[in-house]
Amino acid sequence: MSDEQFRAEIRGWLHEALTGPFAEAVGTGGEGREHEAHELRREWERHLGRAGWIGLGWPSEYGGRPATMAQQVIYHEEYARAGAPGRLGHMSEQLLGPTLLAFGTPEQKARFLPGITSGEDIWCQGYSEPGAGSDLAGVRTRAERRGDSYVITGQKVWTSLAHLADWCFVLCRTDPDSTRHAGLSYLLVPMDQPGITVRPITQLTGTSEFNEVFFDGAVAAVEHRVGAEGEGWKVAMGTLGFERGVSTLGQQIGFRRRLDAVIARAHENGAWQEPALRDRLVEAYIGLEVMRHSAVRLLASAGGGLSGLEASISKLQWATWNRSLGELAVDVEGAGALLTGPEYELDDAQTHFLFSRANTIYGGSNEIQRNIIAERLLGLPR
Amino acid sequence: MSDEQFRAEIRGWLHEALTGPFAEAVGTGGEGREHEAHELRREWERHLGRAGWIGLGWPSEYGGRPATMAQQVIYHEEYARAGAPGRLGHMSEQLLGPTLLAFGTPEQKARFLPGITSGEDIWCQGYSEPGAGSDLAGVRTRAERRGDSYVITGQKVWTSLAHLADWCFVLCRTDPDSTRHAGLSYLLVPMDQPGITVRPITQLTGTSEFNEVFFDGAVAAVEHRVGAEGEGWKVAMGTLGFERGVSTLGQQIGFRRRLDAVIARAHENGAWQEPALRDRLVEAYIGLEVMRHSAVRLLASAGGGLSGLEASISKLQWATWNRSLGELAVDVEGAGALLTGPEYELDDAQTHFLFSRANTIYGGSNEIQRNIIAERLLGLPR
Amino acid sequence: MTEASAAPQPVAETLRSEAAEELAQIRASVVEVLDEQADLRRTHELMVGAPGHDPQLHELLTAELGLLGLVVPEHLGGLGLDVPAATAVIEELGARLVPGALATSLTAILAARALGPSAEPLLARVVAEQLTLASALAEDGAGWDLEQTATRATGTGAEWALTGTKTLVAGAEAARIVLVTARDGGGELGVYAVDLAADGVDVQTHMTLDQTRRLSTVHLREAAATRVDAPDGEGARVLLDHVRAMLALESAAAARACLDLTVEYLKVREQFGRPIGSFQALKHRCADLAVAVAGARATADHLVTTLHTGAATRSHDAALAKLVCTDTLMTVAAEAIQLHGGIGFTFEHDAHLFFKRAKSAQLLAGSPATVRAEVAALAGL
Amino acid sequence: MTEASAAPQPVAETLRSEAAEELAQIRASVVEVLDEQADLRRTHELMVGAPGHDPQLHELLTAELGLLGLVVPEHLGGLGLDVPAATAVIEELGARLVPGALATSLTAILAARALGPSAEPLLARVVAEQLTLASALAEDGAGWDLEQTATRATGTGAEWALTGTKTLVAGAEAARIVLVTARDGGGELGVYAVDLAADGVDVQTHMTLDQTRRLSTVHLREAAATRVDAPDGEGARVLLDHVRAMLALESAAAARACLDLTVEYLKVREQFGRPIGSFQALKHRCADLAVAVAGARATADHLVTTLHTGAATRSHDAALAKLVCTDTLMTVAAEAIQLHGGIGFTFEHDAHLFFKRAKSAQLLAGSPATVRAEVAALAGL
Repeated sequence: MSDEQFRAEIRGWLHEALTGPFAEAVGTGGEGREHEAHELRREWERHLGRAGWIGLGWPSEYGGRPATMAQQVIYHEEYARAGAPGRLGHMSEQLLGPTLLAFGTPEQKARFLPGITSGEDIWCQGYSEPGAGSDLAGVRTRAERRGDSYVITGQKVWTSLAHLADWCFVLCRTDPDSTRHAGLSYLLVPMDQPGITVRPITQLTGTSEFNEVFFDGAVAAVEHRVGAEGEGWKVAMGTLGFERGVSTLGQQIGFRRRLDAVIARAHENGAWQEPALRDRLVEAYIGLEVMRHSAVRLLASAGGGLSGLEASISKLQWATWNRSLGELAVDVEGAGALLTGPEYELDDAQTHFLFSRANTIYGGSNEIQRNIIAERLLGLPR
Repeated sequence: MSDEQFRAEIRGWLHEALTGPFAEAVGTGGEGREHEAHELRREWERHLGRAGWIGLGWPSEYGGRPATMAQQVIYHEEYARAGAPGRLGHMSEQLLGPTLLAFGTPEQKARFLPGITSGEDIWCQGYSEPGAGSDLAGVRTRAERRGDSYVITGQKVWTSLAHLADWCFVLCRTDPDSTRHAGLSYLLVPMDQPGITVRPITQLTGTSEFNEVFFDGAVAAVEHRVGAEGEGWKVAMGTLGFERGVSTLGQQIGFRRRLDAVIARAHENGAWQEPALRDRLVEAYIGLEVMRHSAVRLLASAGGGLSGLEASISKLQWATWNRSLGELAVDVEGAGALLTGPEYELDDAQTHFLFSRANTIYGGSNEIQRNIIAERLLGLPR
Repeated sequence: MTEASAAPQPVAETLRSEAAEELAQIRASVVEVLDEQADLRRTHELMVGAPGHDPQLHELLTAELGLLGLVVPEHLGGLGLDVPAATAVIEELGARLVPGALATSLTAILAARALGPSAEPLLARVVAEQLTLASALAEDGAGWDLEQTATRATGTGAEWALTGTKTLVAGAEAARIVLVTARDGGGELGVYAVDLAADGVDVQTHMTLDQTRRLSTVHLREAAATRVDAPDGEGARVLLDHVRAMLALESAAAARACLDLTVEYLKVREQFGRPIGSFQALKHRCADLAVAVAGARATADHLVTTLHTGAATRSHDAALAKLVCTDTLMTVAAEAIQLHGGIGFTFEHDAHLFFKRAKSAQLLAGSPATVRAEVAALAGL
Repeated sequence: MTEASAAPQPVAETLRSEAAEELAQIRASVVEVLDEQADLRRTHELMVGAPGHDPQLHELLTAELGLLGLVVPEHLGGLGLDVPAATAVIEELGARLVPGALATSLTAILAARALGPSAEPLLARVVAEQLTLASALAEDGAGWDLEQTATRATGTGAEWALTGTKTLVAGAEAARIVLVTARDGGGELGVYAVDLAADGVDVQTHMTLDQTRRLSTVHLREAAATRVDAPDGEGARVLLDHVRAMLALESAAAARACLDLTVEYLKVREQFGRPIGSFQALKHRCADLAVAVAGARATADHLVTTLHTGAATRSHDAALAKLVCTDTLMTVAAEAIQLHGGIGFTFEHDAHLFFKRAKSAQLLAGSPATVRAEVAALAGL
């Protein structure tokens, strides 16, 4: 299939789905809107899965669909362009799937991948802990082996979708005497069990995207450990590396839509006539162009997957850019942006302004990315 | 004498001197122009000294003149406003004089202060060393005691006026086994002796303000050691603290003159019509206002002398501000600013652009000032 | 060009030492009350519910500490203190992001003081009846551009009737009297006092992005009013300058409080086995924030001196301080969230209160770009 | 609104693998020569003396490596390589701040290529006679605003005479032919080739702030010229875009070189008993520089693809890359001086060469503000 045919197919499919049964889902679940329309979006995952749009480039035996790197990029572009709903399956498809493909046993792949490609199973990520933040090696959640099971005690935080998820991939300390990177293991834990409590975290937006997850005697099967005992660090770092570049270009389409909306608003309300605001809007446009060219260049050289280093540069760029655009969106509105709905309902500009503060913190803060770039790209001493 | 009378007196005196015998000296020797008009400026020092304008607020027995803090500020304001020459006696009056007043023996004061207030003796500062930079405790120049003398071996760098100076105040390591802050002594060394070689450093402006000074068996009398042997660090830090606040307001008048000139130029050549440049000019104006209010506030609370902390804030502010204005001056000129005289003679904008890069490096770099503010003002851990 | 402001400045106006001591006492007693009744935990509770402010605190500060009479001249029934007493209280309220009409009351009182004899009856009434105040300048489309004021005042002499709609009014939800800018039949701009309980007045209070500062729309339909300013056409500008002064003083104080809480966090929070405040990159950023806060503090102090001495540079100084202090608060608050990491993104934490307050302070009473252009014009650049 | 540029972009145009290998070989052979003959030490020597560039290096690169014919089509006597071969050489020259007319020659040749058949006679002559080139667009007062071009071309068909003064011409001190923008009797803007040795031509070369790039004033008084562009009125824009491309490519490469030398210094230089590159504040600043350099690199690469494929976005992409790459070089070079400390302030050190080059790259061919406004207009914002 040519790239043009592929684009026509996904575009056509999205158009049909989103003007038909899922029309209400358009625009839901984006950044800062994770709390929206859960039921509908869960159904959307299954709909995507049934149509074969999950697991592009994965082996067919697990429900994947052959697709070139260019086609994967096209898929993400069209997905963003159509305003399709934020993916509940993001963690499943972008993080866990590639990890299992790389580190999982044949049994684990057969057991878990079809649930991902069908859109049936929703996964959440159990990495961050209170008090550890960006320092993943500071994990203190313990998993004690008892026969064929691990018994897990501890607390994770910043776990998005935990209240909806069927499973969680959890980084635990299996060797109680270990410190830092050693002695960690990577466990797949079913969420529906008595030893797990999920508590939503209310964010500064007043809504909840993230959760705290408490493990108090939760159980995971030993056969659901990915990688060897004590090698969890390696597996987890592999997963981080799998935040793949192909979604980057799709993300940029979303950024462009947002920038266009802010610029259009500035023309509409006269803010464009204000040189200082216009200058910031042009700066945002230029910044996005730079990111676009950077992404194309990285993908061309990396063959579709970003290395950790390239991912660090890309993360630092887009997080900082999007945060600036969020503030600009409100400044373009002017003082009128200070009013909200009666229950603190936020409009797009307000949501963008507030939620984008998280961009530079989650998924490795700007500070962590700078450390990585300085030490690993530039070779500056620790 | 009222402040108004004092202002009238210094203003009248400067006007007479600078329209008369020293008319040619107006505007010489400023930042980046230290290499200009040495003979005339040396004569100017003596002229200032004879008229009693050096050592304001110092005891009369050493040639000083009583003056309130407000009068000292007025003096610096009027000096800057008149475009009087850059002071060859800056180090002597602002750094060494206060140090001797605080730490010197009665004999040292009687021996050296009158030479400063008369404008006769020029002093230079021997602190920085190659390879040590802003790390003053890294001093490696050694002084070995032999009878009534110290014999000095080592190298200092960034010594302005060394080729003109009669004396140098030098931080040396008198205890060869010591490290860091311990074992240093503060010696007064005559420059006119065989063991001293001065080599000018050519700067990126193509001119030389600074020198390297090589000590190879240079001799200083033990009686010319300020403070006890091994206590040089304390004395030197005292000197740094003496970069007194009263000159700060005078400096601001100079900044204002420069900013006004750049703004006038922008109006003249149309750069003011360019919103981005206008915005930067207004930003510079605002920055200067903030510095002015800061200085007034600090002086009011500190009674005229800045503590090390306040000096750090002030240094970081003005160095960064002036560096930005230097770039702005060239940007206002536009591409025409790319042409120089046939021997790389620089105009005001070009000199400002290039020389101001030193502001954020010398006298404690921005980085050092930030360390000081973070640790000593905010109490953040080392 | 900027010769006027380059002229020699007196070394900072210092208060007589008795006055300074009195001021310190007032600040201390206000701080004592606020630390007990109005810390950030309390602000957190108040801002999400109704009425959005604390009537008991209000009562305590007005009835017991006499805040409304603080800077009202003695012959009008007040305590007769100088400007710095009121601005000190505004700072302390600002540092704690206290919601309600306390700061707006003091601000309107300071403005009324500056309006001269014509405002004396209002000041006397404020003290006698313990009335709280707010100021209403903005209108839809026009924002805070005084030239575009469309609210109309009809009548003559003592009795006026106002018609128009004022937007984005801070403090109106808790105030009794609002100072309103309006234009009379001859097109002259003036300042009028309107009783919010009067006929023809409708106040609609909104939830706001900055939850610590609710904003109201005030509809006026032939509402009874008294003119407060002298007929010299300067009154509206006086009022605007004071509103900007309030935002500046609040923001300078809030920026410092926000930096303090961030620095304290960095000292105790550990990562990679050491306090994160020991990481040099964070230290340097905090140092830059400290420099910015010191600068904001200095421009705010200078503005207090200007208001105190009645200097002619009031509009310039108020605009400049508003710009510098609110931008500083935004910088500090944004860094506070970042430096706190995930916890700074939670609703429960205080960082976002400063962040949201910063945006409202930046956008109210003229956007940064507008105010910057005004500063340039007022400085004669 | 920005839909055009939001349209799906092909994943970066990659060269055929044979072409890629050929390109790598050319770059390697140029690098070998430059590393030996034209490192920064050599630039340091050349820039302070006469003639300000290195005729021997010129000879070596043109006569032995055939640089002038590199991208000239084979039927015109050249080697017939594609755009990326020339841009690779411009980058390598830029990374070393090599003075003279090598980069300006390649730039003018690329522009001539893009002008189509009308420029073929010139290209053939360039190869046959080994002529070096420069481009002259700016005029006093007008700068690089093509609309304001006042230089006049009189004549018709093959023979033209130019009168006017071009300023701030890079490379003219070492070039034989200058491409000049001028307006004919009908007011149409065109590109003309002028032999600098011809009658009526006077070149006055100046010392420059950026000592690695001398600039000349070219006086033309009835100077003989040939028209190079097709009469479609687009030629001058093509030339300007290529001059901007040169500045962009040079700057992106120089920014990387400057960052590299700074990072190397930070690794070896010790203070307070450890390499200063281990201080986190400096590391984070270097990381930000690395991100900026990567961005500049990407926009420059994209521009090469645009020039290579003849895409319609040439003016937009050239303006954007010029802006981003020169600003990045300025940021990196300014930080290089600061991070080197005192030594970075000496004439002997290389940091200031990059710093001065950055300012000339920013101000030549349109100031940042001008170019930014152009980008906005070209993007349809």
